[in-house]
Amino acid sequence: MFDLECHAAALDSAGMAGALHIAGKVFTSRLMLGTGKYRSAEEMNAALEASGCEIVTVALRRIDLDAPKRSILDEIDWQRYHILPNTAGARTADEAIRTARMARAMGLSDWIKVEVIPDPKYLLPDPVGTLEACKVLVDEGFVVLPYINADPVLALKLQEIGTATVMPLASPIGSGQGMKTFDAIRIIVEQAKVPVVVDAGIGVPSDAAMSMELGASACLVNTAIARAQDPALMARAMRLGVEAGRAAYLAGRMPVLPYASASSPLEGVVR
Amino acid sequence: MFDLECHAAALDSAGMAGALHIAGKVFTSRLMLGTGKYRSAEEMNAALEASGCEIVTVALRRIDLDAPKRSILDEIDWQRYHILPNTAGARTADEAIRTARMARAMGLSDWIKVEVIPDPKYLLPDPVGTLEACKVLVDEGFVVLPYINADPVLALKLQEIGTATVMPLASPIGSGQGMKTFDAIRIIVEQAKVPVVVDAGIGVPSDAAMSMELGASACLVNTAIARAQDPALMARAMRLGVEAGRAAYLAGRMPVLPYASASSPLEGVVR
Amino acid sequence: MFDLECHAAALDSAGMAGALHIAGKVFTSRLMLGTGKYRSAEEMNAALEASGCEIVTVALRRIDLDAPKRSILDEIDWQRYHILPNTAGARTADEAIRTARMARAMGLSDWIKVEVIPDPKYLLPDPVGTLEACKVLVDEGFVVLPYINADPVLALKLQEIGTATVMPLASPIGSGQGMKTFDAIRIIVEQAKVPVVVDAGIGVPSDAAMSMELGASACLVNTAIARAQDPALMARAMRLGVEAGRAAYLAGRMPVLPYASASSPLEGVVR
Amino acid sequence: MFDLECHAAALDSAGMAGALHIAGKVFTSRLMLGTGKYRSAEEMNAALEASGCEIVTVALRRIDLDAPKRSILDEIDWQRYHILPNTAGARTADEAIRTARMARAMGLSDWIKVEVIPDPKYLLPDPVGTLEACKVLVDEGFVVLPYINADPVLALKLQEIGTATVMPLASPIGSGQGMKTFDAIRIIVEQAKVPVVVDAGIGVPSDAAMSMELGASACLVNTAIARAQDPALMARAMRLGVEAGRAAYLAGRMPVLPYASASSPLEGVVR
Amino acid sequence: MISLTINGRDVRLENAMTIAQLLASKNLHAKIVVVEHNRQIVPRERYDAVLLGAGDELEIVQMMAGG
Amino acid sequence: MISLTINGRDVRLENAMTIAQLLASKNLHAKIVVVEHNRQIVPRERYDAVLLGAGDELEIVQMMAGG
Amino acid sequence: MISLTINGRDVRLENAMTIAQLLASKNLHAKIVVVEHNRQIVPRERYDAVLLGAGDELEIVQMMAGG
Amino acid sequence: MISLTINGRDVRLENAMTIAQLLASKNLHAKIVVVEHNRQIVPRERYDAVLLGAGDELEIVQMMAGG
Repeated sequence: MFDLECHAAALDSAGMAGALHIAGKVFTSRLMLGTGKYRSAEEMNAALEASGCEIVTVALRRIDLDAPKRSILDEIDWQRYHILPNTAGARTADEAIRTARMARAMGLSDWIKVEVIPDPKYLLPDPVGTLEACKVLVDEGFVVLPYINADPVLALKLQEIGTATVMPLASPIGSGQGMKTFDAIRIIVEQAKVPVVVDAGIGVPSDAAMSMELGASACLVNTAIARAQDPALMARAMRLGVEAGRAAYLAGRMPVLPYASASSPLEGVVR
Repeated sequence: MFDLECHAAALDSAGMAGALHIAGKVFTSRLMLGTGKYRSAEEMNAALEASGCEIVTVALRRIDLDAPKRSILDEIDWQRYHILPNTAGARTADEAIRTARMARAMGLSDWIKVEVIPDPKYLLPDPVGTLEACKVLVDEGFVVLPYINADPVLALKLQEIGTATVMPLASPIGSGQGMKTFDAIRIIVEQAKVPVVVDAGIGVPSDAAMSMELGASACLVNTAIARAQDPALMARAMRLGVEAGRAAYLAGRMPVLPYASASSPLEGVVR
Repeated sequence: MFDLECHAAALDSAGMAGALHIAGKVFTSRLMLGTGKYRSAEEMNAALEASGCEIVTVALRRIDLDAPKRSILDEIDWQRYHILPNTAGARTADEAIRTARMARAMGLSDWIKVEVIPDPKYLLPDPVGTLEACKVLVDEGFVVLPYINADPVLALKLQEIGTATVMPLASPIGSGQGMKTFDAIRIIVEQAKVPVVVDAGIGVPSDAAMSMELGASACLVNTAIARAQDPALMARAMRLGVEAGRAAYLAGRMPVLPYASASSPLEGVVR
Repeated sequence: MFDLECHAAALDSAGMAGALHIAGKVFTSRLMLGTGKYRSAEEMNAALEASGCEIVTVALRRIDLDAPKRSILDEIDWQRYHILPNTAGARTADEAIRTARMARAMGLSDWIKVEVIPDPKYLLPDPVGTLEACKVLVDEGFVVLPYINADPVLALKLQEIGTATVMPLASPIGSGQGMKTFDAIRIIVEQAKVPVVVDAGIGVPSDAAMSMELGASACLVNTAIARAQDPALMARAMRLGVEAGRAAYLAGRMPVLPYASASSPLEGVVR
Repeated sequence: MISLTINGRDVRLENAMTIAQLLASKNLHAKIVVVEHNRQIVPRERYDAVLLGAGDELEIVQMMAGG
Repeated sequence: MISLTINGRDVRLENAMTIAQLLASKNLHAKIVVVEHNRQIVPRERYDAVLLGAGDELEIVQMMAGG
Repeated sequence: MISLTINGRDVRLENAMTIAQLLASKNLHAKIVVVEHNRQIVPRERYDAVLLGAGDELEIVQMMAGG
Repeated sequence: MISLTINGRDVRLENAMTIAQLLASKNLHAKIVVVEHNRQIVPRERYDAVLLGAGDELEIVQMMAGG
């Protein structure tokens, strides 16, 4: 079977491979997983395992004092996975900032995935509120990973103020519609100096592979795995898709031709 | 790293995995490779190795008696790979039949990839000539794998006369345009009782993954690997893409939703 | 408002316009209508009127002797519209030939739209049966307009045996999925010496416009008009869409650019 | 031929038609034209005429005192067309505001198309700078038409602060790539309370028709007409495309079906 | 009593009749139908001449709305 | 009797208590929660020191599964 | 000799002159231009009144074809 | 002198020879070629037996890289 270690070695010797670097941390996996919407903690952990992921996202929520639910921290091995709290639920910059501060006070991480989402139907992020929240949080020393619509100008502004990544969406969160923003993400990648993490809307591994083929640095997937019939197997599929796309990016794809080009020799045909 | 053997085992125990069966032969790889257009025999062999493929296609050509070239059989390990000769160059059913008979006389295989291609610009196959050639060759005991446009009715007719597979094209041969015939291939897969092998036009692993997610049984790739900047690495990428798509097909994808669906809980937000 | 007569005159003076010629007949409209699936004869006639069409398709069916329905010929002005009977319902070449002969015996026309459709779910035509039926009917002196999948090689074969047009489908009949076969139709148009009529699957005027922009000679629309909420208005919309696409084809579109190109002057900006 | 007056009357009686209302002004045309990039003033005026447009955009530029060029106002009939100055060239909110004030001082109009574009390669607008400029200009009593990326949240914010329209792009300015932002524009239209004008990237009439079918209120076209081989004819084509799309929107399109649905009756087939 | 097949259904006619008589009995105008008699299309001018016999297969068709 | 707001709901406490006492009464481990007291985050080492008063606003949050 | 900046370029005027005089000297009609004087837009009726001075910044713009 | 066609080209052989002799003269191994003699495929075991004659049409093919 395909030996990934050899593969990585080969790539390294060619100076091409390189791991994913975010804010000084080094990751060998380029697939991040959300932890929401799993049918059970068992299914979630099997999926995390199968995905090979190193970064997982979590949300911050009030405890119901009358009927406390288990924290996600009771369910996953937070020594093993790098925890990336998000500000999901925040509709404004202020709410996102408040959530980020509470998340950091948990003591696990000063990383924060900034989501400022006023709209409940399409869950699309607010470019202005996101930029505002990120400015404050970067100043406060957070490692900021903003979730954004696939807007190349906004992505540039964010990297200029010091966010650690940009996380443009492929299509609406949880929709599984795939790479609807293909062209915009291509431009974002072309201009980016920080890692581009394609987040939201990925439905199948071909979507993830397509992101990576474009030159994205990583993908974040949640619903497509949690809501697959077999989440662990889909997690493996996503892992393979991300690796496939990354390898293709490094391998340098053939040009797209308007016409056909024979694979077999044209001369020497028996007639 | 992801252990494919465990994976296969897990799938088998779930009764889902299953290998690829063509005409009584069993293959664990679902990626077939063409041998044309490589820059060197070394690059080709490295790509074959990295791809994990078990079936390779070759063409039949006149020997130039004044300056004989090495046969492909001198360059690949034909004990290791199952040889699938094609009828490339044939413009009519008769030419394809003649080529097929010569290919079988080589003594390596009674498999034949039938190509009847009158048009040199787009290299699109002739549905009528292909059906005619396949009828004769099936009657003569060949294992027939016809290369066709993505025409669901033709695919049905071919499986009815006894071809071992159908091989619809994704887009013109060697164009790298990807899954232009997505919808038609979905219908072909839905109706197929023989393996559907997506052939021609695959440019990147996401194309291969998409084919497999649709339920295709295998992919055949040539130009996208041979003409990548790093063919061996692209071969690995294609392998991963095919495996990703197959795993996703087995895992059962989430439904595509017209709207968004939050990944984090809606209740308990701090406000 | 836009004066079509002036328009046509302008085009003619430029030697560009030209009407649609099929088998020696001249048509100024490039939109053909099917007559099926209307809610009432009134709605149908309003739609025919609004569409500006000159050619309408009809089917041949057994009369129910116990409860005869009105013939379509009682409902439309068949002096005004050129009647194009189809062989809908035929699953084989023989059935299509038989239907064509009965249609001609009606005495209205020796035109026949050949449909050979074995599959009831996607209603996709049989390339081999269609070619076979067309050969016989061309020999018998019919003006033959074959309905086909968007297969460029088949289209060439049909024009070679003498069909008056080729009628490739955009997507499955009555699906309204639009121009799924865009790339194949582009190739068909490029190779065609007879008019290419895009038939089946057109859902909105942009689909029709796209067909014409590609260089198709005409469109045939049925369900998209008959099943619109306001069929007469949709008929007008389709007419405008066809005219828009035709005019754009004649006007010569701008090239598609990978980047942007400013519309306002770059120099002289106040800063 | 199709009588637009009758059409409008019919629509009005159904209460459906309605003209385009922007800031209290009423327009019967839903196609706006840019005036840049024409080969000559004659070609431009012929195109304006053929397009039926009532609103044209112009830019503000320094006069070259050594070699003054003719003002656009010397070339078009600015009594006939409603002039919409833009802030093209502005890279920041401040520059856009300054340009807007100068444009208003010209005395023709207090309308302003706000463009804040920092990036010269893709010419994509800055969401934050655009919002900032629009706030100031709305306060100063301008009728503000902001050019934006197809960001539904930004579009909502702009309409909330009182812009007269929103003008999302289809694809990069002058690229002719068409409706790359189809899905986002659908959401913008769904949420809009002000007219949505699709601007930038329209290459052919089918793009314009598609915009209108989605429910956009109008389209703005420049390069696709100015750079067509025959601009006046392409202007007519765009006009027809816009009218086709608008009529289709009002007519209520058929649903898209996953399968086929026969146009001819299923019963009574001769067999 | 004559048994024959019309449009795929078994039909019994009381008396021997021509195609023309059959059409008239059903109020069908010759001009809008086509008749196939034992797989042969019958020209309209021969509707008077063709007498229907036992076991005959008859198809009577017309144009209908279709796409 | 002290009335205050915890996680957006009105709550009455029988006795005055510290944050640490409140958490203990609910079987919540300090390590997995964050507490905001009148919009100020309270460092864990101060849970013992902060006495809850009438009208206070308290937020007690934890990490949950999310995307 | 007066040095000033017009449309971003250094310009020297022989004599002191008003905006109106400058425009006239360049054959520019007041109606089709807008003039900004030291970042302030000058109403057309004041073109006669504003005398250009050393170091002034002037912008003279017009409408051009654009998209 | 024998004139024949090999792989579409006119060829002259000095002497009469068998297929086996021809292949040997060209250093071609029988195992990697297929030979068609006047449109009939020749089994390898008969290469020794088939003598080439004037006007014969011969095809000698091998497997090549292809897609």
